[in-house]
Amino acid sequence: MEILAPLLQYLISGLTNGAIYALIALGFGIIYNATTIINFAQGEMVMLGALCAISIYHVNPSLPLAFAGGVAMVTVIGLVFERLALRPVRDPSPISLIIITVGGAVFIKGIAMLLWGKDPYSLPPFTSNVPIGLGPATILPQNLWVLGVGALLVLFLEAFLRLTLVGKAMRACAYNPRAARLVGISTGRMVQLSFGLSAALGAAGGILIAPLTLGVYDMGTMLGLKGFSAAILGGLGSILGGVLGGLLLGVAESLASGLISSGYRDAVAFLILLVALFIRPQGLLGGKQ
Amino acid sequence: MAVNDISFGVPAGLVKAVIGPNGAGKTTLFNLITGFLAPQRGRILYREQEIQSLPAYAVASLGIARTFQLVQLFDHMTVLENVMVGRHRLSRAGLFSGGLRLPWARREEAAIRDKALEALEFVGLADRAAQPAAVLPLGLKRLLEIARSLASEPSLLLLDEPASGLDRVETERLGEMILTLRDRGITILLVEHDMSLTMEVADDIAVLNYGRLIAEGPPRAIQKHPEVIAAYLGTDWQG
Amino acid sequence: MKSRASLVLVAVIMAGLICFGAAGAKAEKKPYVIGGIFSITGPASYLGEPERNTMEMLAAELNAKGGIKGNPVKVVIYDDEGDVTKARLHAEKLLKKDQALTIIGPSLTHTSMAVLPITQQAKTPLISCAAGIGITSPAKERVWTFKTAQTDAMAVSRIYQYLKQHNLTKVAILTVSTGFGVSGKEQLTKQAEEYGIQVVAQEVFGEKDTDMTPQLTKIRGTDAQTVICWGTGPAPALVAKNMKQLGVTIPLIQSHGAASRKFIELAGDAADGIMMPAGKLVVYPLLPDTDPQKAVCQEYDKKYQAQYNKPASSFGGYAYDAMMMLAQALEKAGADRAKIRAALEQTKNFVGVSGVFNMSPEDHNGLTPEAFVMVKIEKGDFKLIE
Amino acid sequence: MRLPRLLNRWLLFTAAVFLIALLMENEYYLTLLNFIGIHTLLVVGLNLLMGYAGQISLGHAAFFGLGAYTSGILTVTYGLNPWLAMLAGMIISGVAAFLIGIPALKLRGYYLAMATLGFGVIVYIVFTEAQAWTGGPSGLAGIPALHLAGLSFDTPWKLYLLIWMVVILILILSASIVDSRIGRALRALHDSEAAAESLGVNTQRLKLLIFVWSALYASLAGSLFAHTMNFIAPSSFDIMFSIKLVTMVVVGGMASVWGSLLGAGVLTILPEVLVFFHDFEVVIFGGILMVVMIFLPRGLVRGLLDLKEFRRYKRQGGAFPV
Repeated sequence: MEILAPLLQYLISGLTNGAIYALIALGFGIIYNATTIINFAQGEMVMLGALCAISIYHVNPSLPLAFAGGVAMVTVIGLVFERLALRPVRDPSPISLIIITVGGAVFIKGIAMLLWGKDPYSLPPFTSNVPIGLGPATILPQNLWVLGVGALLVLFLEAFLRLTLVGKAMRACAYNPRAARLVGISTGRMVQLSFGLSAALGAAGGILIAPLTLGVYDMGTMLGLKGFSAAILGGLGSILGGVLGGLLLGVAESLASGLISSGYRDAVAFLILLVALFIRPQGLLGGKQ
Repeated sequence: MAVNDISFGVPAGLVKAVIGPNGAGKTTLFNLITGFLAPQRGRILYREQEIQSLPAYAVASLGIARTFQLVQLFDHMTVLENVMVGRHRLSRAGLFSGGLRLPWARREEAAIRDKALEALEFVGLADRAAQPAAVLPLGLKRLLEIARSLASEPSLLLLDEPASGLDRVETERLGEMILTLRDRGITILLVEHDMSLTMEVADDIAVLNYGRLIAEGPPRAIQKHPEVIAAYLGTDWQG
Repeated sequence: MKSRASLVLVAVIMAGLICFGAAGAKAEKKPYVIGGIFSITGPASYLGEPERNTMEMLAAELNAKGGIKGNPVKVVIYDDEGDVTKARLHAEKLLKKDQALTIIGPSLTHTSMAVLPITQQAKTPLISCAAGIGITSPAKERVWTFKTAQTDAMAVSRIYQYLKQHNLTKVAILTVSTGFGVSGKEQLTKQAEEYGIQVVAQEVFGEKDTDMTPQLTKIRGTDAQTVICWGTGPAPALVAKNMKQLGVTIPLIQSHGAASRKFIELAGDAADGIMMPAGKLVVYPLLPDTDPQKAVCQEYDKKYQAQYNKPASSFGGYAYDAMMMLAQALEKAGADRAKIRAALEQTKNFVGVSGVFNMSPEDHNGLTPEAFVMVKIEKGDFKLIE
Repeated sequence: MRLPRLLNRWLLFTAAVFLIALLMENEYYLTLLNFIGIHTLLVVGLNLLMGYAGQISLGHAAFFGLGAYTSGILTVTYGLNPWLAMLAGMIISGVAAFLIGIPALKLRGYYLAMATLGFGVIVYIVFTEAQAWTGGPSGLAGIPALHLAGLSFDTPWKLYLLIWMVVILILILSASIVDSRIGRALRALHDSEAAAESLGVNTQRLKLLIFVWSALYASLAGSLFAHTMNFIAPSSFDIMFSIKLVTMVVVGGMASVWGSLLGAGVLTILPEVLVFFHDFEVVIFGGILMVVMIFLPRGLVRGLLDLKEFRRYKRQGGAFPV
């Protein structure tokens, strides 16, 4: 019994972080599906989401407005990024794209530092800040918001891809771009859409955790890397895989810092990634490479 | 999926052509033979040795060379260097011996250069040796690819649509080249859409359609084969 | 290979860059050159930025008053980004190129450690703004090195004094895995015995970590009576929030690294009840008028606010003290490094922002635990405990 | 005929290196050049991997760090001879690269980038957390200078001679490798892995070989760094440093040994020259990476040289490659 009590707490904390990783992983997956590009600047979208929302909140203290505004602003940034940094690329080999998006991430982070300064900012929780007892563990309402909105976003995304015409077109693009073009789908438009969508998802994740983690210009890098790890863990491009990968990674991390050593927490996360890459590079739910 | 239940042989020292409409599985067949794809079932024998499970480089080191339908040159290297890579399997200088320019490695390097120039001369590209491969017109790129394959001294050479993009004169020269190579004892497996070329150089023809072998035989017989005519009717028969 | 062309290109560009750099080297002879190396960008920018601002502000002020002994003061400040290579290069540049009489900084313990071998070798005083005790001790080996930041040992003994008074004997410590946290952890475990305190849990967190609930959950499972958190930046605020989330009700004591208004702002309502040792700058309005530091802190804060529109921070205070102390030494010694060093070493009863300094050949920091006051946060503001 | 010309070129370069040093009136510039030398070693190695083999490593700082820490720990804690420690560092780095490389190089593009990056993060954390060995974030002090037959390399001048001697040797070695059979195979697999395989190049093995090789360079650079600084701390070996190395390769030009020297030089000097824009430094780094890769995917110098060369041949009717 003594052992069980902290375990539940680790689980809660792991799932909350994992939900954010999952949202970021989905962002990676969406772009990868449409373009086979890995956008290393994905983590910066999370940071931008949090900071934009905080800025909006400072002007007009309304959380729904801050959320919507933050997501909208970052979506635009995602589209602009695609237009300026990726559309003109002359040699779309992985190595060029990695360097370009890594450069983009560094660049965006630098700009954010100039705009927002180096101080962290806080965003109030969406609803009350009183912890809820859950047996031996406690949970904050904001944790529930993260998990709930995260789940909703995943469902929305799945429905969008499966049920709407645009979503189907996107999947067609991913499956066979040439065939998609033949039936009149504009692949360029789909690529744009994928960047917008993944930026929006990242931003939403950033705003959701901002009340828990604060917003600061350099928060995106590590989140981006963890999100990518989650995406690979689950299988690049698989929605369910991304969610699973994110949650697994979050929980593993939390258990590692609780049960093994808190100092090696990030090391454990990346070790899991390495092992996964070596044993099953296509990911838990990924198809063949 | 693309290729199913094919069984045929390539007699040593002859030119065998594989023809068939687009999507018939010709390139897939090439990829299977050269180790770029692994067959799900069946065997590929080369000189009585099973090679279907070998990786591409191992197949190559047995003396099986190929060209590509979409030319795959080393764009950022010179024409000569492209061909010199062809000697890879026949030379052995490593990081240290090459980096330290040991005497034997230098001798080997000189030999590689001579052989490469020889191959370039054969295809008539010797005067372009110092140019970057990327600047060559498509026709010459195809020739360079052939020279590169030849530099590896293959006993079996697979040519994947070598004449596409060549003009009439170039195609004729290609035909002569293929025959010369055959006379030198190199077995050639050819995929080609240009029927006049195929008929001219092939000793034997296999016809694929929808991943199946529908006919096999000498050129004259194939031209009259009813199933072949049916398969090509209304399609891109370019003969 | 086109190596000849590239060789020429390489040579020309490198030579050009170096000449460009060299062009700046021809400085005027007159002014007193004071070097500064701070972590202005990078993870420790919250230290370096106020330090640079303070140094620039004081230099302008000194020059407005006609400089020191009629010589204008020229400050040359470089950013080390928290990186030892950069710090080393900048130190070399300040020593060899800018001919600095004294260097203030670096902001961090590890960058200070990387710099001090060459400042010692060049017989140039270095006034570090970092906390690590190893920077100025052993004093015999650190002849040319001083520092103005209070050492962790003082903060720790301040905390333990308080715990002892209140009969709290079991503590859990939670430290950040940076030099600051590691040195804090060292002191916390080392001094515990002396005060009859038992460390029942030792946990660490990363500088950029955003969730410390696993560590705190583990601590919750122990019989600790107090949690001591040693960190800087946003993480300590998150620790406070996480503790509230977990319903851990034992008192939380933060280090002086968290003693700023920003901490209260970030931690929000979770800040209530948290205690910490703080430099007096943070709470100077609460100090009795008899406290000599009150006026100094007030003056610094007012000036800083006026110029940068932000409250002054203890970190900037380290640079403030270093600069003021150095100005005093320069006044006495002139442009002679050995004399400056001697003057710095003889500094007595210097009332600074970070405490009252009494330097000596054995002590190149010159502060006592009295440099700290214990404060508690109540209703979003600091309150003195004693 | 070829050998004397080659020798000539290198003698010229060696002479230039020492002439430049003599012109430096100020020891600070020597220190700067020393760091440029160390960075050049790293960049040449990374360039063999990125520019020639077309594989990316976002964790090269880890091998640099392994070299530095092995040298540091073995000399400080165990009093080992620095040269032996340097060798030990290279062995450890090489083995680490081999173990990471076997599985990682089977992976392509993104996976390799992520695997090396993950490895880099783990190694960095170990440097920080294994305080008993590494001294943790506060660093490892008191690393002795290298010495040879009574001569101790402890001043910028002596270090300059040592470091640049090593740099020149490594540059010669690397340039020869690039021009040799292995170098050709590397460049070939970058342009077309399929074609290289079809000619008998075992691309998998070759990638692994060059990955380990470049890790050895990095380790060597790390050891020199440790003995130059006499002090090391984990912050020198973080991801950002790996990214800076990639930037150096990109600026210097992929597949260009000389470009590596330039890339390391420019990006080491640039922050010194632009010291008053330091807040913009990251933005500038990021911007350089993006703009160069978008418009000159083979890097700045190599890209410009290519442009010139291809313009020359364009009249003969070739297509313009990227």
